[in-house]
Amino acid sequence: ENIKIGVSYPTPTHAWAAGMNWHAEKAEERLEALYPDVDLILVNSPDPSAQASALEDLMSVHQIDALVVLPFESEPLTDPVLNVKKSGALITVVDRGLSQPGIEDIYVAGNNPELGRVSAQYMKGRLKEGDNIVILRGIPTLIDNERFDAFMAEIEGSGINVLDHKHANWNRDDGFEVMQDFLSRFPDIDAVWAQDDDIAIGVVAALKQAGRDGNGMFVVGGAGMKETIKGIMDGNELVPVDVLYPPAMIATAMDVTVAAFKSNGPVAGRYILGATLITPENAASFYFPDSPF
Amino acid sequence: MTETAMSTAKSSKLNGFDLKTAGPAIALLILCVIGFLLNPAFLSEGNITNLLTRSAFIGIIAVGATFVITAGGIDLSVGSMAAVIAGVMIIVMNGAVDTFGTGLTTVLIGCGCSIILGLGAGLVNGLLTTKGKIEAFIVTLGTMGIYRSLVTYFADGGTLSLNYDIRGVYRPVYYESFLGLPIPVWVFIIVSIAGWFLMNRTAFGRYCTAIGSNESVAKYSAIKVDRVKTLTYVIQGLCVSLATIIYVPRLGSASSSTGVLWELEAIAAVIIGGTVLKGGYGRIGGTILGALILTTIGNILNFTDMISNYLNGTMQGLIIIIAVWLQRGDWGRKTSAD
Amino acid sequence: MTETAMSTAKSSKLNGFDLKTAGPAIALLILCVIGFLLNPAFLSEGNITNLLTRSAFIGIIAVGATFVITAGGIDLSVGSMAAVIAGVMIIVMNGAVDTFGTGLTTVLIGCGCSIILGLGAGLVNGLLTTKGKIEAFIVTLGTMGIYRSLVTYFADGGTLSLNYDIRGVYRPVYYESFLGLPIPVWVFIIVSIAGWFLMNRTAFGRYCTAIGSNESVAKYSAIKVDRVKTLTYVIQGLCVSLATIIYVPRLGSASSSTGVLWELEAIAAVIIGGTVLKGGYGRIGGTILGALILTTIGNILNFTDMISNYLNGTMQGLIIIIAVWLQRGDWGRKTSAD
Amino acid sequence: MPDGLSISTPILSADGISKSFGSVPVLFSVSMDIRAGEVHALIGENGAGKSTLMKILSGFLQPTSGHIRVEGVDTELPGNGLSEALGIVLIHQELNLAEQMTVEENVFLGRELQSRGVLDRTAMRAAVHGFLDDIGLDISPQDRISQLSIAQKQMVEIVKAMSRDAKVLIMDEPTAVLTEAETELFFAQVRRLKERGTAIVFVSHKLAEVSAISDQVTVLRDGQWIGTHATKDLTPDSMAQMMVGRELSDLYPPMNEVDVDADHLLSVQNLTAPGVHDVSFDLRKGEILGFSGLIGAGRTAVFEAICGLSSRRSGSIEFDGASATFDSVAAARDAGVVYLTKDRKEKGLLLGQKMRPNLSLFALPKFVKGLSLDQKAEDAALERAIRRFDIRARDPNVNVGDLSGGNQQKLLLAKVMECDPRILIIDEPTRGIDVGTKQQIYHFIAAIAAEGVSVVVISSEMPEIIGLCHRVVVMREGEITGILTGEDINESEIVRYAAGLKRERQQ
Ligand SMILES: Nc1ncnc2c1ncn2[C@@H]1O[C@H](COP(=O)(O)OP(=O)(O)OP(=O)(O)O)[C@@H](O)[C@H]1O
Ligand SMILES: Nc1ncnc2c1ncn2[C@@H]1O[C@H](COP(=O)(O)OP(=O)(O)OP(=O)(O)O)[C@@H](O)[C@H]1O
Ligand SMILES: O[C@@H]1[C@@H](O)[C@H](O)OC[C@H]1O
Ligand SMILES: [Mg+2]
Ligand SMILES: [Mg+2]
Repeated sequence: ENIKIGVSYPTPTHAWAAGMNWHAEKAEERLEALYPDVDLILVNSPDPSAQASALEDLMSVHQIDALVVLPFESEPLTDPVLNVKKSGALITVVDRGLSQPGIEDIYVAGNNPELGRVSAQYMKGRLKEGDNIVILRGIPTLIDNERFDAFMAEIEGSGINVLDHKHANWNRDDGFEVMQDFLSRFPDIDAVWAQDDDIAIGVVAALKQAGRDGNGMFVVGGAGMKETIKGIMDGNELVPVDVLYPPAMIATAMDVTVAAFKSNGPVAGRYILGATLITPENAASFYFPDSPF
Repeated sequence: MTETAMSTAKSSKLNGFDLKTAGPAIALLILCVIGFLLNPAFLSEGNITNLLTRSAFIGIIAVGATFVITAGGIDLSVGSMAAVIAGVMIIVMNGAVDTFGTGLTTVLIGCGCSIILGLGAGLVNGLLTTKGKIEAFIVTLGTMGIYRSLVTYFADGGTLSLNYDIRGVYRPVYYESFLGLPIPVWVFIIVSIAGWFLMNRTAFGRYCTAIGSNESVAKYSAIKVDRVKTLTYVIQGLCVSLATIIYVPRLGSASSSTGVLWELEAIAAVIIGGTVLKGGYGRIGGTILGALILTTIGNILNFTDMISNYLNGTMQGLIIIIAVWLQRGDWGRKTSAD
Repeated sequence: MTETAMSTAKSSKLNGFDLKTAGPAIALLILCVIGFLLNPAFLSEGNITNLLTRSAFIGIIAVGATFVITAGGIDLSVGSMAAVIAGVMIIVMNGAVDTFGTGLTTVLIGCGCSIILGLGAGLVNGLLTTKGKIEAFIVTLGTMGIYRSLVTYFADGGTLSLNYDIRGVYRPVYYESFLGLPIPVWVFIIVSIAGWFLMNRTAFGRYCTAIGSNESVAKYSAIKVDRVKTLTYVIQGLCVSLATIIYVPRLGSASSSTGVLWELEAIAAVIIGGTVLKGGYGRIGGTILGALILTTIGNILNFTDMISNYLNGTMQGLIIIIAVWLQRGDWGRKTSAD
Repeated sequence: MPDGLSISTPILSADGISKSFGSVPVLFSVSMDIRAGEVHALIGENGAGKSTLMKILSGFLQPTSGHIRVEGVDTELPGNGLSEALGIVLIHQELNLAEQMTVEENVFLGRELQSRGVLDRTAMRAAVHGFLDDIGLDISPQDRISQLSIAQKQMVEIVKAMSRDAKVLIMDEPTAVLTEAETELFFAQVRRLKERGTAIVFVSHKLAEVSAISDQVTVLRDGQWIGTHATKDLTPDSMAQMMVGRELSDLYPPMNEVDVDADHLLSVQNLTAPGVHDVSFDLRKGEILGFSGLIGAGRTAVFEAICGLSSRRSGSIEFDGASATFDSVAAARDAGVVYLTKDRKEKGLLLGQKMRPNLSLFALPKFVKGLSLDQKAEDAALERAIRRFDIRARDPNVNVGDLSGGNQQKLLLAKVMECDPRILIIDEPTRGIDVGTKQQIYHFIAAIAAEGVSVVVISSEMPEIIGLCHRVVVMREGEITGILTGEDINESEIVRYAAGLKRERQQ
């Protein structure tokens, strides 16, 4: 009698999501080797409605006993997940919560507002009144809004000027081009909140190209890309810190879900991962050289 | 020397042509066999129902696209159009709650609004191409960007969600069945029949074909070319709004990721079905098969984890190319020099 | 009654035509004025350089697309092709480090590999359309999916990064200037000139036009239609590989998000530039302006915060439509019934 | 001129050629010898298989059985125009030019002059210029084909063929769209080529031309070889008889006197439109009104303006006693005013479609029953049309593009007649039609005029204008230079007005 667990998440279209994918596959290998009677079925989907379809298929074709789902978006996937729930499956939701409480049995979450807040606190710590920053946002989504709003709330009243914010879509190329244009437009920028490590890579390239990477300029990204963390360990001054938003959360969720079938103790509940500020001091413990992210 | 003028050699035409018509059907059949071999549950009633229901969105939109393409046009904006219509529908329904409550009236208002928007958006595309004389590709690439960004704007970058109580009333439109078939499938069937009739049995269908074959012949044959072309976009808009009406109760929300790439899927369905991209030859029946083929590919890929998830796109691409190659229907025959 | 027999109305043809040619230039000019008014820094040397460099990618690809489209084809796969080529280049260069070190040789190996892949991918698209007789739209929609998923697969879904030391050697290809112009701009210029020459001064260019204009005429003129069409895709592939060669040193990485939507941008550039989507009339000069226009739109939107970020797409869409409308070049004249 | 039947080996010969399309046979063991320095005419009714034979002789089609010999040697001709390398050039019956390209580009398409891979545009332009001058065509090498009139396009085709330096030049109805004057210019070129030893094969329905230019005549009927004779042994009448297989009565029907008191059904005053300047004329009920003039005189433009096909700048139109503005073709059609184009390939028929949808397209509203099309009525209409106009398609499911040229023209005529017009405007009614069918069409025109329908015949064929029309309007450069009646309708008068040597202020 096999235990079938469906794992559904967005198609990796950028590095963070790829990291998540990698961690999911690693966890699958590990867990399936550990428990021969557990079958994990991994499916990724390019948009919310495709993900809804994937959930239907997991249910009707694979007849899963549990579902680990990282919803593309909260709203549209609430009903489809609820349908899976009705089939009797155990539900674990990762990262982006559903819009209706009480559906999931287990919740493993990153903390988006916290990421914005921690980033803003670091800015406040390093900058003084009258200093200028620019913001490169992610893809217009709820996550992006939560981070941005929390950042702005925290920075409010600090006297630091946010010159402008544009979407760079969690993408290096966009990060590079938007930053180039910010640099042409604003002669005085003291720091950049790039929100994501991919964007930060583009930002750094643009800063170097324009020769504006000195004078105490710094960039804060987010998520915990291994190269970024390596840089922090090596004392990179341009990207001195990072704010954690680990793609490994999917693996955590898979572990907990399997544990729900295998362990005796209670596993239901909420697991909120912190948005830890990664500094040269603690960087080593967040460094996974084998991960693609 | 009058009578013999028309000798009957009907026979020869059938071989080539029927295969061409049968091509998409064969492709679909092969896919189903593969699906079944991978997992017998593929043919379970539940899965077939899911599959049909899912095909409804793309299928309905593709029926509209068949008209546009047959008349020599193209519409890249349908996915974004669906998103913005869904968004506005939700805003309108949520707004109507105060006045009309969360009952059927509100849902009907939402649907009415969807239809008006669909017709309007189609009209805009149509008039810009015909009266504005701008290439359809550019017009609809432009409106694609516009509609997509409008929904992002309305949703403030996030997601628009339908009021929860309305959802209760509206839900059955997606989830309920009638005579054993889910409502979206019924809508798909009705749209298909209407589309088939319009294309093959009315003057309008002829006009579309004529325009797509040769616009000046159409003009000299007293066809109001601009009007007919505009109408094809309006029909496309209507189809998008119908698809949206059955889409909204499924997920109850709209965001900037709603309907992404539906345009390519719809066009692919049309062409897999045997309609010619340059216009002049439209096949509604083929389009429907095309939509089913595309949905089935996605479904089958969800059936197996033999293939790395990353390679889904490769499988999809290969299958689409092979399906159209089958559809060509002259495999084996020597490449004619003619 | 012999001499005067055939007179023509030569005069009338010129007005319309020249405006048509000037259209994209006018659109670009207007955009620049708007940019300057929004922020004088728009015309700073740094920004102009950025703008030109950025245009190089899309511009080079669009030069190739001009050939494909002029000959009546279409290539939707270019963005994914760029991504997969970039990915493989990086893998190959990283792999070559052990044998050839981190010097120029390795970079040259990478570039050579890019060119081979580009030619090969183009050849595949070309042969599938011509020998396989499958609609170009479907072939390249298919290969678009295939290439995109292959790069995801190679990168394990993530990002492929170029060895840091190689990057040092390769960097100048993107960042250095020669005679005041960045290298990518030089590449763009050379590709443009070569493209212009090929299109307007060689038999090959004429063959492309003839095929796009009327395939059977071309065939009857003993033009090897399949070969020429295939070659247009090969040229497209070559252009993609050149664009990739200057793209990789920019950030030294490739991922599944590399080159997303480049195909639409390239096609848009071609059409904004006045080339006809149905084939038979290609304008390399216009394409270059089209690429500049598209890049400038994005640039300008980053120069102002007057417009909600969410509405970028709306602005872009509007500007594209207006630019093509300008290009039509017969504003004001009465819509002739003809 | 090689007199008598020279015994020299033919440069190109067809020996027992048969051809079937699918299971439909269209040529039955046809033989034909083509000799250097000789003009060999091929005549036959529409659908007799002339074009098919020409395509086989030039490699565009392969015969089902039989042999092609080039200078006595059995040869399988290469397809797609590659036979040009053997010196065999075909001008297709349907124009074969890339519309968006220029004259120069078309003339040299596929064999551009190049030096080191670069187009030698100066040389090509100069060459084209030379050819254009030779043939008296006043256009520039840089003009786009789409801007040329249909006759100019045909002349470009001829230039293209001339420029190929062919050993065998095969021309499928090159003169169908040319006026007599242009035909004369063209024949001058043909004679020059002949003197140089080129073998010329020439298909035409204009038997007078055949008499004038050819040395040999081969006649086909229903795909069968009927005979080959020296032209000097034949008269146009005997040719016609061989073609049709029966005695032909008078070509033109007896002229019905038109009722001079009949109402003016159409009255055009001071019409100015693109290509038309200040044109006024009346059309009576039941009248056949000819429009004559040189190519580009504006005859077509007048009626395109009247029928809502182009915009009108000024002037007024009265139709059936009331002022009318047909601002769409549909409005004109609904009123009973229909225009049959001279450009059947680009404006007349959907070549990729079957006969039925083509036939009903113009009159489609008539076939709507309830919401849908009445396909039975369409079938019935097609059957009627096939009978009435003697449309010969061996395979009724053939694409219209594969019909013989003459049968396309008949179908086109049937198409506009489906509208039951009150005013029928026919632009070049017998372009590419064989003499037997011509006769049918003339009789048919006379008959419908007798029923009270007014007919406008725009034609570049003087005899048909003279033989058919009650009155003749002559145009030149967009203006009417004269309106002729009765005795004045004769060739020399018309030519004088058309050439601008004579001009009358209207009526
Ligand atoms: N590709 C084809 N497929 C099927 N039938 C064809 C094809 N080409 C020609 N035919 C048929 O062959 C017959 C002979 O046609 P052909 O064009 O040779 O006649 P033609 O003598 O040139 O007539 P016309 O004087 O009207 O041009 C016609 O019945 C025509 O419909
Ligand atoms: N829409 C237009 N705009 C400008 N010029 C035009 C237009 N239509 C026709 N002309 C010009 O008017 C003149 C008359 O052309 P038209 O085709 O009416 O001549 P035609 O007498 O019918 O000749 P044909 O013998 O070719 O039928 C030509 O020089 C043509 O170029
Ligand atoms: O890709 C995103 C990542 O970059 C961000 O940090 O968190 C949310 C993810 O979807
Ligand atoms: Mg597994
Ligand atoms: Mg013929």
